Amino acid sequence: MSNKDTSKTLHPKVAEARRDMETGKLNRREFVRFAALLGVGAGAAYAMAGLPNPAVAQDAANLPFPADDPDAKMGGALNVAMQVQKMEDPATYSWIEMSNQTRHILEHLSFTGPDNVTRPMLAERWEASEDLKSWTFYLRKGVKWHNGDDFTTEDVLFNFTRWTDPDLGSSNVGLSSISAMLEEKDGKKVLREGAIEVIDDHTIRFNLAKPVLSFPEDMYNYPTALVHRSFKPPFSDNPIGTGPFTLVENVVGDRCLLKRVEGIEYWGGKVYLDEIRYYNFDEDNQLTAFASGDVDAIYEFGVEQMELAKALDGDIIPARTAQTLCCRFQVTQKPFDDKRVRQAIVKAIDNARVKELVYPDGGDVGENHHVAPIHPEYYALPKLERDVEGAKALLAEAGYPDGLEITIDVGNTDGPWHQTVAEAMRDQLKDAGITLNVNVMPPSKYWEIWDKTPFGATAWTHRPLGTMVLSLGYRSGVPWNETKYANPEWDAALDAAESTLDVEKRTAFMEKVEKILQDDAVMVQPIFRPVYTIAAKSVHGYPGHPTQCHQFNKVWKA
Amino acid sequence: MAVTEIDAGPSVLDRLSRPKPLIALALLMWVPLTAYVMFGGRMDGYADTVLLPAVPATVLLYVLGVRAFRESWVAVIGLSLVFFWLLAAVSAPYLPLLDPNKPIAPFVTPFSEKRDVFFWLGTDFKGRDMLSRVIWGCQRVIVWGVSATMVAYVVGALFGLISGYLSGWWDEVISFFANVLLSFPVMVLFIVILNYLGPSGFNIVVAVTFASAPAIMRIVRGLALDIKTRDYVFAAQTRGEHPLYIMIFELLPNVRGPIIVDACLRLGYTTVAITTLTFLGLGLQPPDPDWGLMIRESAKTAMLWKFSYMLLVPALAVSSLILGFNLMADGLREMSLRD
Amino acid sequence: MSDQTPVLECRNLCISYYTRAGEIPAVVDFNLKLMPGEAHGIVGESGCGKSTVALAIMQYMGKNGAIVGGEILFEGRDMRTMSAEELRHIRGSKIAMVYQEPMASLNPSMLIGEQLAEVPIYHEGISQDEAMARAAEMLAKVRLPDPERILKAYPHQISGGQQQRVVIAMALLSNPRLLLLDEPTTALDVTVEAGIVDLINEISEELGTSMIYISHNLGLILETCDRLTVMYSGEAVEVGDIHDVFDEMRHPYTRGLFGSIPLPGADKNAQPLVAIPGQLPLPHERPEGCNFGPRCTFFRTGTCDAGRLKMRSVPGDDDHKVRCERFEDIDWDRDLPKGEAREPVPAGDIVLSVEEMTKHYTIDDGGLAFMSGPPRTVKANQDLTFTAREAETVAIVGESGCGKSTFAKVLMGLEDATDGKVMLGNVELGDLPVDKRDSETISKLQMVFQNPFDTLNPSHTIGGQIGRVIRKFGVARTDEEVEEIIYRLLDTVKLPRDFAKRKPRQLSGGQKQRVGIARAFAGNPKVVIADEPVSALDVSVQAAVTELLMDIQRENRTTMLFISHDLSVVRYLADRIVVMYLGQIMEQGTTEEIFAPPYHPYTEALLAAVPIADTRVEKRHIVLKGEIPSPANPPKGCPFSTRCAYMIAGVCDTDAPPLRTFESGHKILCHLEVAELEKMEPVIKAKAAQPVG
Amino acid sequence: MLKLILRRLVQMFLIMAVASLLLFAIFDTPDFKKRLAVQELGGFAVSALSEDSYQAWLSERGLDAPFYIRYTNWIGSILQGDLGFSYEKNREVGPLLLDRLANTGILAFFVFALMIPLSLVLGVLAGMKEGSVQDRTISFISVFTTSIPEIATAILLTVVLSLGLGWLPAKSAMIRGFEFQQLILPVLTLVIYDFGYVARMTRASMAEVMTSQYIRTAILKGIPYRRVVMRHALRNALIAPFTLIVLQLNWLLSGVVVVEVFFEYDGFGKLLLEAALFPDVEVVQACTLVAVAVAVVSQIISDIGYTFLNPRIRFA
Repeated sequence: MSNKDTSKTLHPKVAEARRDMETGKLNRREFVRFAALLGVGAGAAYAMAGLPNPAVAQDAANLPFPADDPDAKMGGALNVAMQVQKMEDPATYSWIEMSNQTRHILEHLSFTGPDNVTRPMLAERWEASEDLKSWTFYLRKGVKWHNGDDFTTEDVLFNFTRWTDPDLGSSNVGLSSISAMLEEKDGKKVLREGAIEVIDDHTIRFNLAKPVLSFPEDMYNYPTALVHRSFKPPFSDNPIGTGPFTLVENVVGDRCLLKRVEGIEYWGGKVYLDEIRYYNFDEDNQLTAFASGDVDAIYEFGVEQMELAKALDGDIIPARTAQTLCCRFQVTQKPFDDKRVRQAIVKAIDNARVKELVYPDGGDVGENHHVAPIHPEYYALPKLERDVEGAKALLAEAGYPDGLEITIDVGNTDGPWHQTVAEAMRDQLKDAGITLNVNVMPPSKYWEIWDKTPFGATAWTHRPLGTMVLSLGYRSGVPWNETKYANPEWDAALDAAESTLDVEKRTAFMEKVEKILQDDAVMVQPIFRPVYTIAAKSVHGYPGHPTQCHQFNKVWKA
Repeated sequence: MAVTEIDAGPSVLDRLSRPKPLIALALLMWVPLTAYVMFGGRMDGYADTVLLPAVPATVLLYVLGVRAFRESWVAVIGLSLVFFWLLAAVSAPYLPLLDPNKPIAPFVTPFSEKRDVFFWLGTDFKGRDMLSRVIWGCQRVIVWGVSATMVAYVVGALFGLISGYLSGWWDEVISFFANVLLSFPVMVLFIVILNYLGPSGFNIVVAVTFASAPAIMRIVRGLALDIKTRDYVFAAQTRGEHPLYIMIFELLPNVRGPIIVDACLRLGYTTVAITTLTFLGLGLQPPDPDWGLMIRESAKTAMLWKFSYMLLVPALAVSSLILGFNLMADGLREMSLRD
Repeated sequence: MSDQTPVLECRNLCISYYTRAGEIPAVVDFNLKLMPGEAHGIVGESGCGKSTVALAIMQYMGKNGAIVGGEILFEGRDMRTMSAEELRHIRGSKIAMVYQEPMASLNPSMLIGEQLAEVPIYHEGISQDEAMARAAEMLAKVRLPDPERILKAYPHQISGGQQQRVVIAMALLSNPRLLLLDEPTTALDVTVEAGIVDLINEISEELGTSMIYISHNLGLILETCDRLTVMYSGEAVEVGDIHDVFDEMRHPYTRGLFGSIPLPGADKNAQPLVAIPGQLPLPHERPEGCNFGPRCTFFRTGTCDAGRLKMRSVPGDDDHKVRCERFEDIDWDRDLPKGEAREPVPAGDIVLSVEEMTKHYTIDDGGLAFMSGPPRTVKANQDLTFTAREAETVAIVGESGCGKSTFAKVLMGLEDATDGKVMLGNVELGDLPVDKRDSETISKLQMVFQNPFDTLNPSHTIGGQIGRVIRKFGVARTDEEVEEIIYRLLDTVKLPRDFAKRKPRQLSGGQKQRVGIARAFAGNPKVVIADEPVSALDVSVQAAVTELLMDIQRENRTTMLFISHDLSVVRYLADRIVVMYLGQIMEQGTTEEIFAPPYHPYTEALLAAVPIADTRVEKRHIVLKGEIPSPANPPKGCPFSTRCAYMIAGVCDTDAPPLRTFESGHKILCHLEVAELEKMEPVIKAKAAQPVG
Repeated sequence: MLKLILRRLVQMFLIMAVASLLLFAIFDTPDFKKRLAVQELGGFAVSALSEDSYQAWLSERGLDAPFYIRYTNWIGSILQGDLGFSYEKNREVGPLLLDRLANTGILAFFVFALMIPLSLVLGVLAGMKEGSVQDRTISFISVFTTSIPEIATAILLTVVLSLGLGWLPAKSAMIRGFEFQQLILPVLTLVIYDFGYVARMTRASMAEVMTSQYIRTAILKGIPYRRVVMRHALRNALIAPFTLIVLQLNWLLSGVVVVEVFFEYDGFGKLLLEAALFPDVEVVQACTLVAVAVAVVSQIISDIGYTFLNPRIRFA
């Protein structure tokens, strides 16, 4: 849709933001996100920002996908190496891979692109109330299910009701947006009366208990794919979706074959590929599978395989993400209950060096507060300085004048680089008289203790907004708070940030949030790692996504 | 025929086991090495000094070994291969090696220089020196391999003697459980046990014991069954000796001979098993170097001609060690057949 | 006869083996001339190289053997120059061989028929069927029952004796000029042996085949051969006509040999055996000069140890040669070796009495309980009844399967008697397993074993093993005492004291047996069971060990149960004899009673079967038919009925025989009336001296 | 004979029962259940699960029942021919196992097809002339090849034939259906590792036979050497190797694990490893049963073969 259409329905804040941008308070990219958040078609937003719209269609359809490639070739099958898992119930998916298998069949209301910008997908646009407590979604018209039905609010309602059904156990209820629609009833969290109002076939409004900023992002969370109102698990039995592809065969641990749906006209414009074939390979073997020419592209390869990848004939596609490794302390356990000890350890480590060592190319240096530079509300605190002397002093003060021996549990849940980080830390801590024992265990073992061990290296995945992670992981008493960090002051600061829509203001709030967390030294977080994937030269437009989500609508094979 | 009448002096076995110094030396080499690998972490500082006596002991042992084996060049070659690694193992701390866990510069090809360090065998994907990894790795492989085999033998021989000599329902029961274990494919057994106990050197010992003790038990049982028909056992029985005495003093010493050959072979198997298990991710855990681990890591980071050295180095290392064991076994068999 | 070309001639044959210890001369300067139809014996103890000669003639030396000198002429042609192909044509067709162990020399996985047929097929190129026919014929000729069946049988399906007959048949199939027999009967029981020897003799007469008969048993040679070579440690020491050598031996070793085998008339008290002192030198430590020197009573330095000795003919008879420098100096009639006579030891009162002792085994043929059929029982011992007095030697005689070793086991308490009693003094042993016996009882009863090679534990020192017994039986406690006793024992068994520190593998067979004896007597036993203690030893050593055994027995007034199959030894040393067959006592009595009529038919056959190396006696010729039945399914009635010459159909093969007791206490288990038994002729009697022709 | 077979079969079922019971007991630990959950729901999720929702998950999986009950149920279903369900592969174990066994079967077939003739011929050649040059060379080669562990052999072959010369694919995932090309490396690896062993055994037994007295008899009978070897020696010499080869079947089952994993060949071994690590209990169970069955059956076959080849026993 065109700019003026948009401007008509512009959220008041957008105008504000635009002004800010023009007056240079708000940098352009931030504006784009911000606008897009509030329902301006990303294309339009980019236009308003006077930025070249990266790979996103300028056309009126306001499609979330990249622009059509004039010399694209139709047809062909894309072979991808990825773990092939079961497709029981999209609402209870626990792995990205699962969602990727359905991602071309089922689609989401929104779509967070490789550029970490969230755009409308099955929704045409959305509006948020000023207090961010009510969100209105306008569904895209003319979207058809594979069985010919129209995609309507009925489907959306059906899905939300499923997600919020306590017996289903969908992890969606953990999303701030959804949780804000729930209320406690006899021990169970159930959907609040009137939380969802269906306005018409293509308009639906959500009324939230508290302001939620990340609604659109939440809608692209991997278990939020929308299923047909007639849905019964397991999905693989009758895969009805709105996407361009449908399921041919899914053999867990072996292959998952998708082919283009015939008969219905896909809303999302041109789709080049005829087939998408996922072949099961473990993380370790995906690159070798690519090397041996079995597949055209892979899900991911680890940094330790970079040299190998470089030597192969293909395009390495890195994606900047907020995926990270938190070598976090449990602040309730000795010796880490002593803030000085934590600070000493943090001081003794040079994050930049560690990152340099582990992820030479791509990625960002972490600053021990779990907010990544690619997060919109990231506030750049002064760079951390390594201070061995200071560390020693603190240790002495804390009662360890002649050094300290600690052990870190490493599960390599996200690849052997965890271990490399730990080893690098070990080498640096030596200088401060701290002996670090690296206790490596198999991933499955680590998951049994990740929230119990006093000092452990836990991987956190990418989330579009910094606030999302922080409230998930560090608020007092939340289930995933592995640090057992409980600081009312900080919680308050986070609340403030979260309820602020204005990115600039929020960023300002974030300064405090980040600072407190950094000073309390609850973790050593050297790296926001890039994710790497590789595609054959013959494959065009293969996207590298921060959360490894696959969207191959505009991918084509020469 | 006339030849058999000749007294060829003491048998290989005697020559190996009679001179007490030989045994003493063996202990002098083995105990520190084991201690070093198993508890080295816990004896900070002293660790290296512990190994000091082992180095000369190993060298001396090698010389004596060569003299004992001189008649069979096969055995000598085998011995040399094994002792090459043994020597590497005991002297690792004193060799001018880089820290095997310290990343320096990744993917440096062998015999080349990077960051003004010369790498004989290049570096792995993390930039750790292959040479020092191989040498430090052999320490663990050897120690765990040999200890595991030893334990397996003690257990196996014990049950073998009991079921062989006492027979009756002892035999029935023991043999049955031996069969149960034997009818698992070895790998299943390893995988299940290590899975259950969690991967670690000590658990490997347990697993290996479970896996090979039954086989050993069978061998010993067979030998015992044969030996117990000899007149000297008969004599002991008619002397009213206690079965335990007969097992330990009459049977055991004569079982020893045939078993030594088998032991060499089994050392080979165990080493293979350990490497394989680590390769499968069940064995010794990173970060410390280990051949199987090196293979595992390289297999996914270096599947490429120009990096193949990362695969070849550990592969060749483990092959040479096992070749050593097997050649030794062959030589010993040859010699024991001769006398 | 002498103008013919000899079938085989060996000239200065020298054979060596190459081993780690370097070249070892196995046979040195061996000469032999074999005329057609002649049977030549080669006698010697183990390691003297007699088998080596045979294989050399066959040109089959194995990997490490080689003919290093001299030549072997077969019908005038030197075999060493023959090509492999020529050899192949001679082997099996012109020269055939019969081996020591029939079972091992037949291919276990080929039908006997095929193995036989091969020979003519490959040598005469005749058809399969013809060959088979020939084979069947030949089997009949070697008197095998039902040749057709045997043709279609596998070797393991027929008995040892039959196997040997098959091997002989195989050798004769393409009637060879020369037949080599290498200890063809050593592995067989006496009665079976007799049959084979019989067969061989007939064949040589019938076919006129020349034979070389190799054996350690002088008696056999006497029965089969015309001429004889005596070998000692790689050398022929005496060659000549069989009667010359037997009656006028001219070599001290030959003399020694005869002196040390118990001939009829030898008697442990009046005329004890004279052993050859010392033992065979090992091939690589042979002395300078005469190999026999060190053991020779006539040894004289300067003569006997000066360089190689030549064969020299005895004056007046130039095909009687000896390898001795001094045979003229020796007065062969005066210097007959004589053991000094001893006082017979009066037997004391009864020490061991066995009453109706019965031992049955039940064998389950390994199956699950619910599947195995009714358990079969083996009657290993059937009501044995006899007694042994103090200082007395009771011999238990019998062939394989007669149950003597089972009896020993029961006695030693490793098996329980199924029935009956075994009294040692006043202790009932029958159902008293060894671990229930008090150490005194145990120490009263000790055993000397047959096989020197596993009577001692190879991994303990001699001293250790004897010492253990001493301690075990509380003879002494402190190390000094124990050591003292060990030394004393070593002295008594005539072994150097430093043997205490040695390991068994460094001892010769004879020495091992001595240690075994020392061990047995270490606990001052009352009763010693000697299970064929010398049968595995060389003749010259046998005597020494036997004598030793008996000396010790004398001193300690020990009762000895001497288990043996060799009647001549038994006759020599036993006071009383118990003859067993298939687990039953056939006959028992004093030695004289046993060796003189009346006999039990089995005893009679046994006596006839034992070859005697004495030209002055002649034996009645009795050959038993068939083989010893398996103890697992013995014949009904009298166990001996299947082979008995006196078998009374309808009686012997149906009801168990009655026990005939003579007033002397002489007992015979037989259906024959006492009268008939009395009528029997003695088997062995001195023959009126007659010229040898 | 029949008795023996029956005996063995009975023993087999006993062993199966004991083995599977042990496995059940082992895999019953909360530790393993937790790991199952992690595999199922993801690490974060599981640790976030409240205790009772975890219990709910367990009961939904039927894992809450005590193991002996589950064991009896399992036995019951086994007896009805139902091998259970694979959590990991989300599939009936029966067909799954069949697929993988089939793949391993193909592998095994080629391995034996190559290994048997190779090892027998070499073994016989070596054993015929003990101590000769050909003997020493063959023996050395076989010691050498058997000394190189499979994993190393696999690596060497891959490096040379695939990475170096690029003749063969490095992996054998066979994602586009069966490709013989991809089978070559695994087969070679196994053959190279295994033939030496059999060859040596063959050599040993051949050498022993050649020194036996009946061979001497045969030679001294004057029949041609070829016949001595072919007719007299071979049959006796091949008895031991035969039984050995049959028993290799059993070895193969565990031998293939590393090879299949290395080459990513979807066979029994790989399945087993994956299942054990998952831990996919019922698959491990099924695999073990198969393994035991193979072990015992090959034992039986070799016994039968032995008696058949060996008249000493056949007509005992």
